[in-house]
Parts: sequence; C-alpha cells; structure tokens
Amino acid sequence: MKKYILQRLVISVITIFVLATVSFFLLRSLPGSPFQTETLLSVETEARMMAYYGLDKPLLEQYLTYMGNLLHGDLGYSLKYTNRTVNSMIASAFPISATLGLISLAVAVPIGLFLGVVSARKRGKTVDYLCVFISVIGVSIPSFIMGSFLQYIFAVKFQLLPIAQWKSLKHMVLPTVALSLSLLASLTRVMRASMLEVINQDYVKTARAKGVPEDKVVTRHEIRNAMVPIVTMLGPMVASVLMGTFVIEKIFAIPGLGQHFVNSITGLDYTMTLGLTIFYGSFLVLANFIVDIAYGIIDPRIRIEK
Amino acid sequence: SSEEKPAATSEVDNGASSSNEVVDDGTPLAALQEFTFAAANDMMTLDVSKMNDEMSALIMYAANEPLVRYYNGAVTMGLAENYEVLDEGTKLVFHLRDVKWSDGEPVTAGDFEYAFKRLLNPETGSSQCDTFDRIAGAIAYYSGENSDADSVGIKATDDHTLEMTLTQADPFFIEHIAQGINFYPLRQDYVEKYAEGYGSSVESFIGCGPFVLTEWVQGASITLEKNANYWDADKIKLTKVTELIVGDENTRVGMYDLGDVDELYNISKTLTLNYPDYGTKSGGTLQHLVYKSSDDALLANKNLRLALSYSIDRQAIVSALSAPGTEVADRMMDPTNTLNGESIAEKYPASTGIPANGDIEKAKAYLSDALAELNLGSASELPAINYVCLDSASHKAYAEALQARWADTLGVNVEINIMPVPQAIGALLSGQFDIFLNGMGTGVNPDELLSSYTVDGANNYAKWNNQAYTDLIEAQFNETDIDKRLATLQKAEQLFLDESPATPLWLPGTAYICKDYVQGLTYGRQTGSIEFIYASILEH
Amino acid sequence: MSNDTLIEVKGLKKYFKVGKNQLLKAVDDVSFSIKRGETLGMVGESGCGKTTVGRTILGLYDVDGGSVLFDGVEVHAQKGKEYKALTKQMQMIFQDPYASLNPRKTVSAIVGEGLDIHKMYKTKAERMEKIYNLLELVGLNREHANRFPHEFSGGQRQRIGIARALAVEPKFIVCDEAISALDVSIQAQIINLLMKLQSQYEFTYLFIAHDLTMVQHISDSTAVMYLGTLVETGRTEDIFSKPLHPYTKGLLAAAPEADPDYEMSKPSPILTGEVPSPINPKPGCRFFGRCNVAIEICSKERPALVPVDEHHLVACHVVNTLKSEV
Amino acid sequence: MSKRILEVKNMHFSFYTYAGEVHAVNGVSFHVDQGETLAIVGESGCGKSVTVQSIMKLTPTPPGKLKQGKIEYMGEDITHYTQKEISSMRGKEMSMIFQDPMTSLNPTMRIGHQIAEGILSHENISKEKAKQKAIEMLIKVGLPNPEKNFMSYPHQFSGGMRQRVMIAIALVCNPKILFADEPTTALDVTVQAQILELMNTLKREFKASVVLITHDLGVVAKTAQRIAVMYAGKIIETGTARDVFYDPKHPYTWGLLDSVPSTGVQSTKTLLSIEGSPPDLFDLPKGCSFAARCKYCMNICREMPPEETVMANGHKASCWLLDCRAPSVPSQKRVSRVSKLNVKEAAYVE
Amino acid sequence: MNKTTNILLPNAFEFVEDPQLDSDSITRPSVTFWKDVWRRLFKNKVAMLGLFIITIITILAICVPLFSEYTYKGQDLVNANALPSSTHIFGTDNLGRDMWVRVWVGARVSLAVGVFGSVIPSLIGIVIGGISGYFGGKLDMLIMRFIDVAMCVPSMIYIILIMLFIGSGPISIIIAFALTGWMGSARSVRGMILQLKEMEYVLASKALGASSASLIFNHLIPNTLGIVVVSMTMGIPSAIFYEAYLSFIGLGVAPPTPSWGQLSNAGIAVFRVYPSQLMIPSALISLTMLSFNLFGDGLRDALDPKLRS
Ligand SMILES: Nc1ncnc2c1ncn2[C@@H]1O[C@H](COP(=O)(O)OP(=O)(O)OP(=O)(O)O)[C@@H](O)[C@H]1O
Ligand SMILES: Nc1ncnc2c1ncn2[C@@H]1O[C@H](COP(=O)(O)OP(=O)(O)OP(=O)(O)O)[C@@H](O)[C@H]1O
Ligand SMILES: [Mg+2]
Ligand SMILES: [Mg+2]
Repeated sequence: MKKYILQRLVISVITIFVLATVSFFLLRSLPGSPFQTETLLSVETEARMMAYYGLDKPLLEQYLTYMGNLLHGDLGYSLKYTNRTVNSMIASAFPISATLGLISLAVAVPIGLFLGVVSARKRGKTVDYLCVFISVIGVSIPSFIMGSFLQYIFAVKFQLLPIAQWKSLKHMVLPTVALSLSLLASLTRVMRASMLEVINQDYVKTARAKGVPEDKVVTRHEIRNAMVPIVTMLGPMVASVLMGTFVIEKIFAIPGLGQHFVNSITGLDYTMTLGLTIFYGSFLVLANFIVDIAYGIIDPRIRIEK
Repeated sequence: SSEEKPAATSEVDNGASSSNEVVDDGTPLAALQEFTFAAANDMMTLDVSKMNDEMSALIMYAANEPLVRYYNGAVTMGLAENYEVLDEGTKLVFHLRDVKWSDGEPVTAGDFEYAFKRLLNPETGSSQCDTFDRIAGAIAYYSGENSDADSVGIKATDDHTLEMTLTQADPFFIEHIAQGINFYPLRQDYVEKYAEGYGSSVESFIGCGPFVLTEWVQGASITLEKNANYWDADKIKLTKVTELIVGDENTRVGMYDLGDVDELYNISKTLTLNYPDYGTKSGGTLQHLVYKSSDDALLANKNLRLALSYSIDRQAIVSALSAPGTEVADRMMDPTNTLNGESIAEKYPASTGIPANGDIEKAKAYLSDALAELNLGSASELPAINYVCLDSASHKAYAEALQARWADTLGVNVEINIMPVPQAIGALLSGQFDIFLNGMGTGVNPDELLSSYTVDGANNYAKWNNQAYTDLIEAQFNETDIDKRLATLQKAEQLFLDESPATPLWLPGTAYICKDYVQGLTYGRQTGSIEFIYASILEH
Repeated sequence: MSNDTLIEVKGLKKYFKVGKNQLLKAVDDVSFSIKRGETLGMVGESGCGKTTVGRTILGLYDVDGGSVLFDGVEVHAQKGKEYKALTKQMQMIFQDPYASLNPRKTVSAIVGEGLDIHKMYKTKAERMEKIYNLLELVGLNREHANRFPHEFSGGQRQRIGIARALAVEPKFIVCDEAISALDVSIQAQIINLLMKLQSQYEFTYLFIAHDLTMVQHISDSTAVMYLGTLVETGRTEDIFSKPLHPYTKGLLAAAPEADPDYEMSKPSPILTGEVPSPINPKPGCRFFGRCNVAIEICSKERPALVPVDEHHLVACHVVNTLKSEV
Repeated sequence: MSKRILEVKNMHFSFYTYAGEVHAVNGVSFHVDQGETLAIVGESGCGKSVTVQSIMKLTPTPPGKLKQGKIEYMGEDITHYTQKEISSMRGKEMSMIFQDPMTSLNPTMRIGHQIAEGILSHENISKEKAKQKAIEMLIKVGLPNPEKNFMSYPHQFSGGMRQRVMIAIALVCNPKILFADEPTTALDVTVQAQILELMNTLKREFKASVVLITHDLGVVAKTAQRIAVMYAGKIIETGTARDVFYDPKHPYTWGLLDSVPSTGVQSTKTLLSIEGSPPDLFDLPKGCSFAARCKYCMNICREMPPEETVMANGHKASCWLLDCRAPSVPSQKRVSRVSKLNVKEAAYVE
Repeated sequence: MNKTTNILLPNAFEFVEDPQLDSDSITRPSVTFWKDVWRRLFKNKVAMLGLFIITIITILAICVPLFSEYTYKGQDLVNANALPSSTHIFGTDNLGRDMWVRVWVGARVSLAVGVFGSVIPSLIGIVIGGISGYFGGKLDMLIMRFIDVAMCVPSMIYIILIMLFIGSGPISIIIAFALTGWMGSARSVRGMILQLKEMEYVLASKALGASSASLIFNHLIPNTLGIVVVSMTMGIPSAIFYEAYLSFIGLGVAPPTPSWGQLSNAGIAVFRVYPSQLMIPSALISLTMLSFNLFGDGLRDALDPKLRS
C-alpha cells in the first residue's frame, strides 16, 4: 500500500507536469493578445508589452522559464491584474471558494444521498416522484437562474437574508442553497440509480434474515455497496467545487476563485490561466487519487494494480 | 427614455458652496456622511504608471491628486495651484501647492517627474506611454531609442515647479492631462519598497487625494475614508466611500432596492423601466462599423459600403437596444469635444449625410451600382459578409439587428461570427473580418479616431488605402495653427465619411440611478467615471 | 507424453496475495494427468484449491509456477486467437450457479454466447434450435429461454451453466461441483448425459465434487486434495476400495448414505481437529495436525507423492505402514 | 408430545412475472415440532427455497405474493406480520442459511462483522464480546485461523468456506428454528459431518428445530426425523424418515431413491433417473403434476389432482395409486443395509 | 377436493396406454423480452405521461415554425419586448421577434443539442471507461491520468481551437461536447467496471473464449447502464446551457437562430422587468427534463430484469 501511494504520488507529479506542458502550449497556440481589450491598444504598445512580459521570446525559452519558476512554486505575475502574483491571488480567493464549496458539499452530499436512498426504496411512490422533481429542478434550472430567483424571493421580497456579499454566516445561506441544490440534484439521481442496483441483491436478504433492523440494512449493506458511482462522481465534484463556481460567485458577489477561471482565459491572461489550471489540476489529481483508494476501501474486490 | 438628470444630481457645483451644513433647499446634511455604490468589476491596480482601466482610474481619482482635475466637464486645479504656457505653447510650467501625502510627507514636483519618467521607462512595462506622445523626447525614450531619461521634456526645477516641454504647441494638452488617468505623483520610496508589488494592495499604495484607501478586499469591496491631510479637505463632506464589486446586474439592482448601495450606473435599458427617475450621460465613446476596405476585400467596393451604411436605421436600433442617453452619430468626431469652451464639431461640421432612420432608396441605388461594378446579378450572389462580433450581449444584439436590416432591405447575407474579445480583436487587427463594430474613446484630441486610418497606419483597422486622406491627416498633425489644423481635419473627416471605410453609428450613453438623498454626484466623460468626491448625503 | 494424455498438469502453483506479505498457497505444486476420454474425479476439503486448480487449467488464472498442457499445447502460453481456439475445446461448469450467470442476460443469451463466440451456426433459427436442444438436454424447457437467471432456482441455474458449457461441444470439461445443487434424479440425468457424451465423443472430464458416490460412479481415476496439495491419486476402484492416506480414509468414512438406519448405527466421523490455514503454511505434511498416525518427520518434511502401485500414488510418510495394514 | 414450533397451512405463493403467474408454491402444509429436523427434498425448482423464504418474509414482494395460507409460529399467526414485526424475530427466533453462499454475503463487509452484526442486532452486548462470539462461531464451523478470517472478505474464500460463514451467521444467535437451504452442498463430507454435528448440538442444547433442504439423501438419512418430498410446488409425500426411505408411497419418491448411485455400481452403467422434466410452474397440468413422468400414470392422473392419503404413523402421500380402486404395482419397500433381511431380494426395479 | 368427486372417466384407474413422458401441457405464452419491456413501459402511467409531453414538445417544435405567420428572425424593433398577447402568444424579445416561434425553433436546437450533447460524450466515455476499467493496470493508469489532464485543461482552449480550425456550426458543437464531456462518464463507468469485472460471470464468459471487447460491451457495460443512463439524462440540461455558453462566445449556432439556453440567458438579464422572457424557456427546459426523467426511470425499470413485476 505504501509503495502504491508513493508510486501514485510520483505519477501525480508527472501528471501535473504534463498538464502544465499541455496547457502551456495549447494556451499559447490561441490567437489574440492578452493586452488587447475593447479599448484597443496601438500595435506598437502591444509589442512593447509583449516584450516587457517576455512573451516575445521563443516559446521554448518561455516554457523553460515558466517550468523553472513552477519548480519553485512561483506561478508568476498576472498579465491583467498588474503587479499581482498569481500565487497571491489564489491565496486570497481560494479560502473563500473553498469555504463556500465545503459548506455546500456538507449540505448537498448528505441530503442528496438521503433523497437518493429514499427515492430508490420508495420507487414509484409519491416520495420518489417528489425527489425526481427536486432533482430535475436542481439540474434544469441552472445556478444563475436559481441564484437570482432565490435572491429575489428571500432577499428582495421578504428581506429575510442578505442579498449578496461574503461577510457573515447569514450571507452564506443563499449561495450555499443555490450551489447545493445543483450538486444535490445529480447526487440524488445517481444514488437512486445505484441503490436500485443494490437493493435486490441476495446479501441484503441475508442481512434481513439476520434480523438486522431495516435502517441498518440500508446504511451498512445497501448504501455502502452503492457508493462506487457516487465516490467516482464526488472526486471531480469536490475538486471543482472547491475551486469556486463562477456563476454563484458572480451573482452573490463573492470574491472567490471561480471568476478568475473564466475571466483569465477569456482575457488570455496566460499566467493566471496556467496557474489556476495547475492549482486545480493538483486538486483534481489528488481527489481522483483519493477516489481510487476509496474504491478499495468501499469494495475490497477492487484492486487497482500497478 | 429621459435625457434629464434627476433633481438631486443636477446640483453639480454643490461642493464649492456648501461650507455650512445645510444645502440650498434647506435640507440638512445627514450625520453619517457615508456613500456606497456598486460596480461590476474590481480595479486592476493602483500603480499609476501601469494603470489602464477605468475602475482603477475611478479610485485613483479619489485617492490621489493629479496636477489638474477634470470635474463636471471642466478642468479645475489640482495639485497645481496654476500653470503657465510658455514658448508659443510648447512649454508648460506648473506651480504646485504645499500638499502632503496621506502619511504627512510633502508632495514635491520631483514626485511627478519620477512618476512620469517611470511610466515612460521601457523597463516599467506600461501600456500608457502613448499618452505622453506630445512630450519632447518621450517617444524616443519609451521606444528605447534613447535611454537617457534626462532627454525627456519633464523636469522638476524645484520642489514646487514642474516643467513640461512639448514637441509642438497643443491647445488640447491641458485637458488631455486632466482627463488622463496617469498624471498623478508617485512616491519613489514606496515604489522601491514594494517593487513589482506596488499598488497591488492597501499597504503598498500611498496617495494624496481627498480620500485615503483604507481597505481593498480584492474582488469584493474597496473602502475609502476622508483624508484629513488633503489640501482642500473642507470641501470634502463624505467621510467614507465604499465601492462594492458586484458582478451581476440583477444583484446590483436588488442591492439598490434594499438600500445596500446608494448609486448604480451603467444599468441596462430594460431595467431603467423600473426606475423612471434614472439619469443619463453620453459622449466619450463612439461606436462605428469598421468595413475592411483593402483592395482584396469584399468591401473594397465603396458603393457596397455605402449601401450598407445607408440602409441602417440607427434611430430604431438605438431606441430599441441602446442604453438611454445614446445618441445617433453621423460623424467621427465627438460633439462634446471643445476648444476654449466652443464645440469643435459645431464649428467644423462634417457628416455622412445619412438620416438617422437610414435611406433605403439610396442604399438600394448604391447596391445596384456596386453589383454592376462587381458584375453580379443580385445581392444574393454576393459572398457572405463576415461580421466579427465581440462576445457581449449588446454587441450581439446590435449584430442581429443589423444583420436582419441588411437582409430585409438589401437582401445581403451577413454572417455573424462571435468571438471572445482577444480573438475578435486579433481578427480585427489581422484583417480577418469584413465588418467589425468598434467602440472607441473619442479622447480629447479631435483627430483621436481619424488619425488611425492612414495608409500604413499601424492601427488602420479598415486596411483602407487612401493617400489623399493620409496626406490631409499628416498635414493637420504638423500644423501649428489651430484653426488651420482643424479646417484640414474637417476636410479629412468629410473625405473619410464620403468614402466610408467606417461608418459612425452612435455615441453610447449610460444610465444611472441614485438615491435622492445623495447630493453633488457628477459623472466624468469616461463610461465608468463617477465623481463622488464632492458629494454629500442629505438627511433622510 | 503419450498421445492418449489430454491434460497434463505439472508442478502447478497458484498463490494469492492476501494482506501484507502474506501468500495464500491455494495450489502448491500439484501434478496429474488425464487421459483422453477419461474422467478424473477430484475430491477434497473445501477450500483446498480444487476450484483454483480447475480455473488455472483453463487459463482463467495465471500460474505462479508449473505448467498445463492441453493436448500437448501449453495453455498459459496461448494468447488471443489461439487461446480462443482452446476455449472451444475446454470448458468449465462453475461451482456457483448464482454468481456465474450475468443477471442482465436472458437464458438464451447466456447459453448462446459460446455459439456466438465460436460462430457455431448459420442461421438465427439454427442458433435457437441449438439453444432449445441444449436446454432440453439439461432438463429445462424452451420456454425458459427468455427468462432471467434470478427467476430460477439454484438447481435450474446450475443446469443453465451446464448447457452453457456444453454448447461449444468441448473436448474437456471441468465440472466444478456441477451437480451438487441438483436433486438426485436430475443429478442422475446429468451424470448419464455426461457419460453418454463421453462414450460418444470421447469427452474428458475433471470432475470436482463432494459427493463421493457420484465421483466413484463417474470417474476412472480419482485425486484427493488437501490444502493445496494432492495427497492421493489412483484408479477410482483402488482409492475407494483400499484408500491409503489417512485423509482419504476419513473422507470415505464420513460420507453419509441414503439409509437412515445405517446412518444411525454408524460411528461418528473419525476426522477431527482444525484445518490449518493455507496462508504461509508450515513446513511438513499439511495434514499433520489432524492425522492420527503421524510420526515425527511429518511435522518437518512435506511428503512427496510416491507410487505404491502402478497407478496409485500417495503422499504420506507412513504409507508403508498403512499399506501393510490393508 | 413435543411442542409445535411452526405450522404452515395450505400455502400458495406466486411470482407475477412479465410472462404470467409462476405458481412457485401450491398449497404446501407442514409442521415442525420442537427439537426435530424436517428435511424437505424434491426436484430442483419445485419451490423449496421459496417456501422457507416466504415463511420468513424474505421473498421479494413484488413480484412475489403470498396468495393464500397461514403461518403459525409457536401458535401465533405470523402470516400478516409486517417487515418490522418479523424483523425482530429473524436471526433470533428463526434464522436461515441461504442456498447460495457466493452472492449472499456482502462483498464489502468483513466476514467477522457480518457475523457479529447478527449478534449485535439482538443482544445488548459490547462489540468486543460480539467479536469474541463471532470468532468462537468461526471455530465451530471449522474455519481455520479465525482471527485472520474474521478480517477477511467473502471473495477471498472458497465456496465451502463461504458456506460455513453463512452457517455461522445463521447459528450465532441460537435460533429456535433454523431453515437450512442446502447448507452443506458446497462442503466436503468431513466438514459436512462437522456442520451436521453442529446443527445437532444446536438442536440438543437449545431444543431448536431444523428445516433442512437438501438434495443429498445421505444427509437426510443422517439427520432428519421427518421428511417432506416436494414436487412442483406441492408436498407429495411426508412421513418419518424411516417411512419415507423404506416404505415410500409416491412414484416420484421411488424415482428419487432409485437415482442415488449405490456404492459399488459399475461406472459404465447408466444411473436410474426420472425421465422427462417437471411441469412448468406457469401453467400446471390439471391433474397430478407428476403424471407426465409417471410410469404408473393412470387416466385419472391426467384429469384430477390426487388427494392426500393418510396412512399409519402420520405418513401421508398424494397419489392415485393409493386409491382403493387403483391397480396394484410392484412393492417399493426397501431395506436397510443394517437390516437382517437379505438385501438382494429387495428388488430394484429396472 | 373430496373422495366423492365424480369420476367421469370410465377407465379412470387404468394405466395410460402409451405413457407420454414429455409434459406436453406447456401453454405458457411466449413473450419476447422487448415486447415485454414495451408492454410494461406502456403500463407505467407516469412514464407514459413523460413520453406524451416529450412527443407534444417535439411536435410543436416541428410544426409551429412551419405554420406560424412569424419567423424566428423577423424583427419588429418598434414592437420589442411585447408582453404575451393574442398576436404574440409568448410576447416578443428585445428585437421584436416573436417568442412563440423562437421558443419552438429553439426547441429544435436544444432538444438536438441536449440529446446529442449528452449522449455522444457519454458513449465515448463509456467506451474509454470500459476499456480502462476492464484492462486495468498500466493502461488504466495511463487513461486515467490522461483524463486528469483533459479535465483540467480549460475547455475554452479547445473551444477556441475548434472555432479556429473548424469554424462554428453544429459539427463544431458536437466536437466541443465530445471533447469536453466524456471524462466524467469515463470515470464513472470505469469505477463500476472495476467492481463488476470481479464477478464470476465475467470469468465464465472468459472461459467461453469471449473477447475482451465482448466482455466489456456485452457483459460489463450493460450492467452499468442504469447509472449511465441517469447521468446521461442529467447531462441534457447542462448540454442545453453549455450550448448557450458556446453560442455566446461564438461556437454555437449562429445568430439569429435561437436555442432554449440562449433564450434563458437573455431572459435572466430582463427578468425583473419581463419575467415571461425567463420563465417560458426555463419552464420548458424543466418540463422537458422532468418528462425525460420520468420516462427514463420508467424505461430503466422496464429494462431491469430484477424489478420486473
Ligand atoms: N423471482 C422469481 N421470479 C419468477 N420465478 C421465480 C422467482 N424465484 C423463483 N422462481 C421460480 O419459483 C420456482 C421455485 O423456486 P425455488 O427457488 O423455491 O426452488 P427450489 O426448490 O429451491 O430449487 P433448488 O433446489 O434448485 O434450489 C422455480 O421454478 C423458479 O423458477
Ligand atoms: N481471489 C482470491 N483471493 C484470495 N484467496 C483466494 C481467492 N480465491 C480463492 N482463494 C483461496 O484459495 C483457497 C482455495 O480456494 P478454492 O476456491 O480453489 O477452493 P475449493 O477447493 O474449490 O473449495 P470449495 O470446495 O469450498 O469450493 C481458499 O483458501 C481460498 O480462500
Ligand atoms: Mg470450489
Ligand atoms: Mg432452492
């Protein structure tokens, strides 16, 4: 096991290296200049800016410089947010995104799984259709509509909660609800489907025959065996939710990381985009690594060799 | 849509008169002089040398003090107590006040010299060097031809005197400085201490303006508090100003409804329906269609360009889609550009001659001429015209409106090609387009937009090849007599409009809403600039 | 190797990794051979590695040592097409009729899979006809073809498994407790069927079972396994009439008969004691702890399988004493 | 007379499948007394598992449905108990060894925990104690290295080892009645003997009863006091072990007993078996369901189901041959090996 | 049944002459699997309701644009942002285009994009995930790490590159979906396959000589479909909105062709003033999704052998 983990760590580092390389070259193959915005810059000025940021050097040289800095954990300066380092921007925005993400997951995962279990066990009953309804709403009404809607109802109309910003616990309620609803929706559906595969298995019958109370039959025998698809889903879900959600952050004026993911790439902020990609990549690789280990814990038959 | 400003904000020069705590109409000022407004984006930096976005300019305007200010449509004195124009207009001498930085250090002329030369220094990496083009030696210095900083025509002769030498007399230069966003002093010790990080946080920035930046939660909010050291502190009523960064318009409006913010600007046309007392502001930018007119282009045919231009119903589009305050334009010069208080546009008229509702008959006539020249039977035989469009909702709506209009009136097939900003601009610069909707600041100089379109001009977006035009533009540039210069420019402009490598559409306006207890708020020429420094809050 | 040997297993080893540095020696150095057209019965303690032997012979598990020759062909060296060709000749009836049937396939799909893989029909109708025949052969009827495994009883599923194995008309079948889930009359039918096929087509079987009477009935020779090793092999008559190894004896004595009065009068089973673990086994005879005739050497040295007769091999240190007793 | 633990009366159980109704159990009645072993034998697929599973309400409903019948446990009618009510009885009062050890164990749970779980569900003891008990149970069912096996997962076990785990699970709470559905089919005879011994101990010590389903008539002979022979969803003969083995009354029972290969039969000889296949449970014939395969089939057998004939000693069978009007058939009496009578004269009809 | 039953047969107690050993009494209806699936699906009222709504929406999407007096691109700037009325059932948009027609033209786009945009990437994901999970080992590691990388590279990059090399249009959208959407389903299929491949029936097929491909596609993947289908249906709305995003940045359907996602996006900007412009497309998306889910659940149940009743 130790050996496996060590091996995986090495592979993870290689993966991130590959990710950095691929992203670097793909990104640089895009047409357009990071310094051109709607207020057009003269061609000479643009060239001077390129030179200042070293973007006029041969690509390979730039790549080597970038990777060299990356080794020291230096992601460079943002091309858009003048004088700010990518590291510092991540450092200030990530904790906020991560907090929102974690709270939302903490809400969405248990509720989603619970609804999935209930809906599978009450297949075809009203409760099941209710869960279908909730999750359909959750997926088919995207967060930008849901968020605006929640704001309108709870903040503007009834003034129960603050409309936006990231200040106190109260401020966290609406964004958390909006975000968890969309997370919860898919969790519910997948859990339902996964549970349906399990509830008719013979070992569930065995558990009942032992006289195990129904709630424990569900928790110990059914849920656990239904967890593989959920865990698979959770890996990338956790990684991306921690990175922030652009739409939610925009609507609720939360200074998280999500906005940067979108703005940096549409603005061709090379360093920022690469930095975020690598940062996200590290999380995702870690998350998927944990998922792979979790497989073995959930279902000992699964062995991930080599 | 309403062109009137709401009552509360029409009181523009309140700052000067309100030394007592009661305003003209007798309403007393509120005890709490705090003002909050919301903006869609955060500022990028507070490094004056590198600053190039309007959000940074907005805060810098309050947190720092330039030589001369542009307030409420006029130049007022800032750090300079007065200035002299010498040597037939080629030399400007500014006499500075005794002013202190917010930490108590005195502001010297050297702080300006340092600031401007740092900006021009190629090692700084500023995108704003062009603003200093008129200063002697600037181009040579920033382009690296001459590495001697002393050759630049900026000099602090003593702590209170700053000299600027220009390449040529320029009556617009003072206004240029006033409207510019980079003409602020800079503290060398701060820059050296924070080096690359200068201006990227509250600590790494220092100013000497009416307000002090006290908090900057990046991406969330910016807080300014009154600067007790400010030279004109008496006129500043507000004790605290907060800018909230709220990306979503529905949220901003919700916050306004809830009273979380006192003012919103740049609200969309649709939303103004909910706030009948909105105010508007226009000018500063001109949106025009650039036709790619190089010889190999589809739109090299002048009649085809004119057909397109004539068919557009600008008025209908503006009233259906544009923000309130938008005005239909028929020339490339901004009507608000003035010289000695006189409108240049009025004095030197030029026009496309296209009515605001377009002229379909003429358009059709031009089209048939064009088709004859191209040996085509009908418009449907024309290849599809490539309209490169920025990925913004308003640009897309304009594109669709134009596309439908051209199809309905001329039967011309226009294909809309939406692209993200850098790629769209890449396409524009590299000439991979037929039509591009360009919106540019009209600036202070009347030739701001026109001077690009010269033959071999690096920014000749239309790739238009007209030697006569080029000659006219060059002549006016080198002309020192301002009347002659403007007359030549007028000729050039009319030629431009007749040839139509680009056709002016409208001057976008901005709508804003503001609580009626906010007094003395004015709006600058740039879209985003709200001038709150002299504002105050009435009891409510 | 003589030409009439179909299966030759030499020094077969199959280990499973369990936990940290723990090897479960499921099959540890097993050698035997089966003649063409004959049946080798295999009996032994449950968990002693019979299934593993069967699966390894078929190439379903990789070997950790030794080799398996099928008709002179090294099974474990075959890959791709060649291996596929082998599978048409060797089949297995799985021990567990529940887990070995895909719950999402109908019976006809399960039984027909082999036909599909080896393209053993020309028309759809021919395929269905073959499937129906197979079902009827194992005592199911054609209406069962469209049903799913979970709708069947254990015995019925086992018969589906048998039909699946027979479908490709293999030469060699590993019957891993193929009949233990069936009632006796069906057992008899299946045994009869297997034997009929054997006499008609020279089928060869490895017949793994716990039911000693059936093993005795069907097999030509018998191998007795204990904890991963063979303890006794020989002609079936010899093993059943004069068993030598103490484990074999225990086994035979423990087999119940369908005769209540006799069962009542019979002494209780002679084999007692705990089965040792196959994980990192101790040196010496694997049967040591439970053996009533063990001597000192038994705890130290693993006895080799030595011939006592022409066909009779026993792995026991005290074999000579035992032999003289008989 | 010993206490009656379980009484099943006229049970009908059907599966409603896509193609129609499967009459898996068709009017089964039997009873189990305290401390006795009732063996149910019969054609595979005749409804043995369904019968016992539906007593414990473990058959999936839907598609299954108990159509008719009454189940009494210790004199109490449990026919209409809810899942919750019956749940507290399972494991403690009545428990079950499932036929299939492969899929009946939870693949993601350690063996030991699966055993201990049963204890913890019924007894208020610490986890440690439960573990102790589970390990003891593992030893009792003859699994080597119990500490290690406690922590193993089912897929690491051979078929027989899993079977023993199933047995351990079923026995760990000392149930009053144990339904053992082919508990020893996957076991070798020596372990089988141990397990049967274990079940005997349970019977003796706790006065428990066992309902044993098996195909191995040897096991039946060894353990059962009474035997019920099932065919196509019905019990067609029931009686004491000796009655059924030595004096079977139903032609199906005859065929069954004949099919057992006796020690010493030449391997070239074909075994006796019952020709044909059992009827489809979708659509049972209107007469005797065995008629189609019966050597002594009479005209009436095809028309009308036979009634139960009760003979001495509670020996019952349902066959028209027992009717007084029926023609006589050769004697089917058998003799034990240990009997003084001459074995060879008891004719095995060819 | 009692002893006094009349015995009608005269020779009731005579042995049958020619004992027929096969039971010929089999009269059970032979129902094929698919027939039965459909039958049970039809019996499922809720699933049928879902199917009914989907059908109605499809019919409207096909017919409304054909028979309406307005076209989806015909503008009437004077009548912009009209509220729903008898002339314009759903009102008009900011360019005065009839929303009723636009909604149904948008339905064509969004239904196609929704279905293809979730099915195609899922199919790719299933294949890759199946291969990865089944073969395991180094190949699995390689594919999984490739997925890690592919998941992290910002999708905008692919999109712009596609725009550059292929241009915008339906094919590009599909490629964009295919490139960006397969990773999730590949991972989930692989996860389940890892679990399933240890099943004994896989071994049984292996013994029959089944090729790896057949094992993956005939045995393993069908057992994952229950979950895959669910995530596929869940993918439909994301595809619909992803199309809107792609269109916004220029890769999607070219203006003025509408889609539900684009209509919702436009609607959210004005929902404080013209709520109907948001509500109509959102409600339609939700309704369609609900129908797809209800139908999908019904289909899933009908296909699951163990749930047959
Ligand atoms: N879920 C189900 N759906 C439909 N039919 C079923 C189902 N379960 C069992 N059956 C049918 O019910 C009948 C009785 O099955 P049961 O499992 O009780 O047989 P059994 O007597 O235990 O046989 P075996 O000895 O082979 O285990 C069988 O014919 C089987 O096909
Ligand atoms: N996948 C596996 N991982 C670890 N151990 C295994 C695995 N498969 C089998 N074993 C072990 O190998 C040994 C032999 O198993 P095998 O299934 O061959 O026994 P068997 O002789 O067929 O027993 P039975 O008669 O009970 O079926 C057992 O101890 C078992 O625990
Ligand atoms: Mg086995
Ligand atoms: Mg059974």
